[in-house]
Amino acid sequence: MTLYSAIKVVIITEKMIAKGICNIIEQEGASGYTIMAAGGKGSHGVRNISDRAAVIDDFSDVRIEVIVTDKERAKSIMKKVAEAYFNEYAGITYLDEVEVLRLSKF
Amino acid sequence: MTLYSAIKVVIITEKMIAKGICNIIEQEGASGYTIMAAGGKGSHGVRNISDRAAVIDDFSDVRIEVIVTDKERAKSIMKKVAEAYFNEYAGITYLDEVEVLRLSKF
Amino acid sequence: MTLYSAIKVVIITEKMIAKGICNIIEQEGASGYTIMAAGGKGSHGVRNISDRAAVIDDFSDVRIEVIVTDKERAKSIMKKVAEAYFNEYAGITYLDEVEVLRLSKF
Amino acid sequence: MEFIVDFLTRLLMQFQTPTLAFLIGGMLIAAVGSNLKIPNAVYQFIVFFLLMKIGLKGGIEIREANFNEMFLPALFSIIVGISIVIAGTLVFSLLSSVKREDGIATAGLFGAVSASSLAAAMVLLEEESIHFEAWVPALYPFMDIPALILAIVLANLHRQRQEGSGKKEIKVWPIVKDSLQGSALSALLLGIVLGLFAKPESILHSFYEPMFRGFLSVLMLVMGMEAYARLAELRRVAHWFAVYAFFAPIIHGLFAFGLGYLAHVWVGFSAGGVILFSVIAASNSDISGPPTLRAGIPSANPSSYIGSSTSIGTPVAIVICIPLFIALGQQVFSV
Amino acid sequence: MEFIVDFLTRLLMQFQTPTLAFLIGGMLIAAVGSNLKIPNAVYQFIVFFLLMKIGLKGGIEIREANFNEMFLPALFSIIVGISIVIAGTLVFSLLSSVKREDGIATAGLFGAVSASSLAAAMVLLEEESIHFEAWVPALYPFMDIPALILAIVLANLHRQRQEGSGKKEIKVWPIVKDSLQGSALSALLLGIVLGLFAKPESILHSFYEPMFRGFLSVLMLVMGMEAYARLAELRRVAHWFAVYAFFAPIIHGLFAFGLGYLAHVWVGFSAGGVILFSVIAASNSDISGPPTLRAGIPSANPSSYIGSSTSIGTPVAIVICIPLFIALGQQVFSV
Amino acid sequence: MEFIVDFLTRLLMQFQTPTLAFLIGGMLIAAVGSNLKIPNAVYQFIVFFLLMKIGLKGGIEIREANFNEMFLPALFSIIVGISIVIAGTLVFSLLSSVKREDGIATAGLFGAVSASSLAAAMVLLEEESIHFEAWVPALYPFMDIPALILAIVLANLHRQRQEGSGKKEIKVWPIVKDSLQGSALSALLLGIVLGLFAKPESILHSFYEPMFRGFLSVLMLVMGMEAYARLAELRRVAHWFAVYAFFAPIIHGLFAFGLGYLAHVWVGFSAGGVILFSVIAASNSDISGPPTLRAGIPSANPSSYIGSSTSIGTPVAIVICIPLFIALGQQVFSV
Ligand SMILES: Nc1ncnc2c1ncn2[C@@H]1O[C@H](COP(=O)(O)O)[C@@H](O)[C@H]1O
Ligand SMILES: Nc1ncnc2c1ncn2[C@@H]1O[C@H](COP(=O)(O)O)[C@@H](O)[C@H]1O
Ligand SMILES: Nc1ncnc2c1ncn2[C@@H]1O[C@H](COP(=O)(O)O)[C@@H](O)[C@H]1O
Ligand code: NA
Ligand code: NA
Ligand code: NA
Repeated sequence: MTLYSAIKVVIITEKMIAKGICNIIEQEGASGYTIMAAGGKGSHGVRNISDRAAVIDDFSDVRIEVIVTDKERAKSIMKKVAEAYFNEYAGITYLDEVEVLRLSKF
Repeated sequence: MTLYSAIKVVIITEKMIAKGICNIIEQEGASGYTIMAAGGKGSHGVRNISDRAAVIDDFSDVRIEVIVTDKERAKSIMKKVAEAYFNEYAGITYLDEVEVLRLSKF
Repeated sequence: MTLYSAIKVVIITEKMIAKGICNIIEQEGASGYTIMAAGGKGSHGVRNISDRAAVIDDFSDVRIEVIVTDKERAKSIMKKVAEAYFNEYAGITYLDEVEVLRLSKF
Repeated sequence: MEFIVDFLTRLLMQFQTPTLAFLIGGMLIAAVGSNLKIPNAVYQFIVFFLLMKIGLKGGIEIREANFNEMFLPALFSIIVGISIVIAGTLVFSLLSSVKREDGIATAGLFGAVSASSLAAAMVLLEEESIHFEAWVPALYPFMDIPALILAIVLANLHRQRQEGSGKKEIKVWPIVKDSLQGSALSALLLGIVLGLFAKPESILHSFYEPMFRGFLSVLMLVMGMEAYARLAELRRVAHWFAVYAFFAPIIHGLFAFGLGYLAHVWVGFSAGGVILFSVIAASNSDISGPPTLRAGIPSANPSSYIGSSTSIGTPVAIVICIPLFIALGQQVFSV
Repeated sequence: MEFIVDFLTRLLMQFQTPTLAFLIGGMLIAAVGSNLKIPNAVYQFIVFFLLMKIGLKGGIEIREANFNEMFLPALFSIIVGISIVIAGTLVFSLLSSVKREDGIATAGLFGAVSASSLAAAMVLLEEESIHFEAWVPALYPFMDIPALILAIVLANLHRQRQEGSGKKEIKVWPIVKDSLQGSALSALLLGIVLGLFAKPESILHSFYEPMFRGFLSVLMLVMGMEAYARLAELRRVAHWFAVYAFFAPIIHGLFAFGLGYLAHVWVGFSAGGVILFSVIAASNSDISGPPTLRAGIPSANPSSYIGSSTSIGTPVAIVICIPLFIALGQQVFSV
Repeated sequence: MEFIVDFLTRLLMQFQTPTLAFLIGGMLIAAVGSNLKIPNAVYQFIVFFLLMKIGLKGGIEIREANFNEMFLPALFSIIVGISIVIAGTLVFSLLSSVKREDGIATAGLFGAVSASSLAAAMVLLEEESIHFEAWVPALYPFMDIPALILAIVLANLHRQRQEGSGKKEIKVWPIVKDSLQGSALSALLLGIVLGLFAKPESILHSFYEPMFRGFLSVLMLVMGMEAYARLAELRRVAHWFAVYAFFAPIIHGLFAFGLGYLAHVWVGFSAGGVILFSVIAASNSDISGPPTLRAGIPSANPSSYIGSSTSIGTPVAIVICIPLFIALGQQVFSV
């Protein structure tokens, strides 16, 4: 069994713009992505994670994780997302080196 | 305070087979695992993450994360899971090096 | 576009003490944190992640992720959290090196 | 001719019943891209609620039912469930563009039964004041389980043949168990058991009955929204699935209507019973069936059977088949 | 003087109506730090339920409404929505401590409409047995959409001016679509359509009407809890927002009352209609408006408009404006 | 002898009431491994709903209650809560295999009160047409809070003794606050306050009362399912917890029955009140108690107290104690 090195990009941002970010990810040619519900705190204040009634639901966070095979593509995703959204919407992004099984999936 | 290096295995797959995967993880002797609800897109299409009514609930994703102390065990988990499920079910798996506190926990 | 190396601390623990842990994180001067709902298994038994009625809701897990710029601060967060809670509450913590965009955010 | 005019008038009128109107409304609202959502938790509770009500009521009336009456319809249910799967498997096997497992799984889903179609038919029958035996909904598992079992067994046999592997025994009991443990069927069965052995009349009358139609309207909305949402999935698979999903409910229902008619003549199965039985046959499982099939036939592509069932099969069963079989029943039995 | 005494007595009495009492109870319970929570899924369902009921009822009655009657109030709704945004934008532009976009967005939210205030007003009018035309709630979009569009257009014009960039055309249709697709408005409109073209009377009477007040009490509890919870957010922005949020609903409502009075004189708009119209104007959007504005005016700080609307605007609209306009209406129209 | 036959007949009959039947049905369905689930959001709403109804009704009737009547039962509630914790702590301290903190926490949980048992008892009393003072449910906090406080204080004292550390003052107020802020108690108290100071009669009659029994049936189903699900947890701890959990509710209830009898003789506490008071004592906290104890006695193993309470304590309180105390009450007071 061989493992191949790959890059994981993580984007934590407002749920409201998740769709737009996924579009960027697809345009950049990633083979897929994973989304999770999140909450948290940052420079734009606190975001809800509880299942308590929130009059405004769209203002919680999501954590999107994308695995790509080369770092340039990873950086390009991060850059495009930051340019498109992070002046006006809350969000952070980072990357991490990982080792994947089944390279053909990515 | 000392940190010890360890390996984190991540498996993103269909909720429906989460139980079987956890069994494999336990059989491989991991001390525990963490599961989170997820959605996403991959070669098997889009999976729901919203809390909107979905007639078929079991078809969303989960993200399972397991920390083990040595890489061989990590690889063995990944291999067994992939062999048992990934021909027929959607899923990806990768590993990452991390540093843990309290080695005895893993 | 430049990426800066940073440290990601992950804490997986009981939902009930999430608030206290976030306080520690803020006291240690982190710029933010992200929380996700989780379930799992460890030395303290199984924790629910399903949305099935659970008479005791507070006993599920959360996964808290904090990005800081230097490793000493990361270790200090891990240490304080472990000392304050991990004798009596379920929980694990680990760190990982990542590369972030926009260093000023952290 | 008159029948057709009558049917079309009836169809138009029934589109105005809350049941069908909400289903169509759901499709509409999804088609225009609305963000309206019914929370998953509420949907799951509504499914439980409706099946519990059907079960409680059925259980209470089974207490005094004549078991002889029920025997033939139950047997016919098994026959219908099995026939649908065999027929569907044959049909799909003629289409070389369809992977064999996908065809079998789809046939299995159409042999199985939908709780939402069942509830909708019950309400529409009540609105037309057509009586049916309260135990008719209890035929559900007699059709549902054999269909799912047969589909899974056929798919596994096919696979073994292909892989040329030695015959492994296929275990039937786990599939039965899996079906019975599904959330829809266990709510129905629990309701029946409570209706049989407890005295739930008070809450049936104060809670489950008064809110039945209201919750059904919400369920219909969800079914409509899902039907539209899953069209995308359907588009990714061979269009034969769409063709099958459109005609199968009608044909299955007519076949069941025929058998039901025999039961009417032989053991006095009521007109309403025949109609409801036909709708059960026309319906296809939307809640419990898909996971059971995903587990039992993992090599089948879920998009094929879920897309065809949710997007076409269920709307056809509810919007076309229910009015059709009511009209047919009124014609045949003059009720 | 007598009017003031009358108003205060009425206010005190109305605090005891379930509607207001639950709102205040919600604030109270949040203030003492209770862990009580109404699950988000239930809240979302309740909002759907209330708007569906209002829509169904409205749709059924619009069937026989005289469209001429509705024309003027609809026109006035547009005028009120637009006037509020222009006035608010001007007011905030005088305050140098307030970022221009924040002011515009806040004005937009107060020009838009709140489903919860609307439902509360309807129940309180019914309790006072003051009749209103069932189509009045259908004025909602006529005020809501123009206000949101205007705010987004103004903010974008402001931005283009600032950036000195060449004039980019601002597309209005996507904003209209976005508003109509919002969960609140689409539930209301779907209800109206079903009321108009289907026959939902049976479920309206068996489900949507009997549970309306009960679910409204739960919604009021949520609104009260949220009002308190968001005070923290409000504290982080200029206190001018709080001042605006307190007075704007009253002024907007009075302005609408004036226009409504004209419609009363000219086309016989009912007393209850005038009161309800005033409350619609006094209300500010709490569900669909904020996401629409966040998307349309991303540079505005959401804390400014959400804090002022949820924490002050909505409570003022419900607790002060509803009793005030009922009292005023009773004085003016002697109902 | 006759009493025993009478009791067994009554028990058998009460198993058929929806309340008990659904509890047992829930256990059954969990035991057969069904995938049926009641969503957590619905469960949380139901708990809120039931306690709000009990509170509203209680609050309305307390308006005209004689406070002297309530004083003695309230005092007895405190005494019962404290006695249960002391007795339980002593019992467990005799068992060397049980960690001291685990014993104290378990005793604390059994001293505290369960909303679901309370609601079930109220419905069963109504079904037997046994009247009770509407303020009796308001005794809940008088028993619940002292029990939790005492358990936490005892555990902390024990710890300080063990660690030989200097006496740190244990703060009682935070524990009281924590209890009152719990979701169950705050729903009850909010209901009482609204019942006292507002006029919620209309929604009580149109919403909270008609749906009370129905929602209770769903809650009972959940409690039954949880009872079975948590047996696994119970198996991981000393079997003494199971023994305690079986007998404690009965003994606690009988003790309270005795005190209630005194109140009957001295201040005319009603027969129904005595029975309900006994059930409150027999019950053990399932919703708010566990998190409070987890926070207050972190060194205790939650499996010990949660397993014994949810899996055994609550079913015993509902299935055995309610019919037992009703039978006893009918015998003693000839109602
Ligand atoms: N230092 C951090 N570590 C982890 N997550 C963060 C951090 N800073 C911000 N976040 C997450 O990113 C979201 C947006 O951040 P911000 O734009 O700073 O408000 C927050 O709601 C958090 O979920
Ligand atoms: N490149 C990727 N990056 C992150 N997540 C992925 C990626 N590809 C697939 N996934 C996740 O893995 C699940 C199964 O993938 P697949 O088997 O390709 O359908 C998807 O639903 C995604 O949640
Ligand atoms: N080896 C592991 N890998 C991943 N997650 C773990 C592991 N061990 C424990 N956990 C998580 O940490 C929580 C607390 O662990 P514990 O204190 O061991 O019960 C568990 O509920 C799991 O969610
Ligand atoms: Na069928
Ligand atoms: Na307005
Ligand atoms: Na007790």
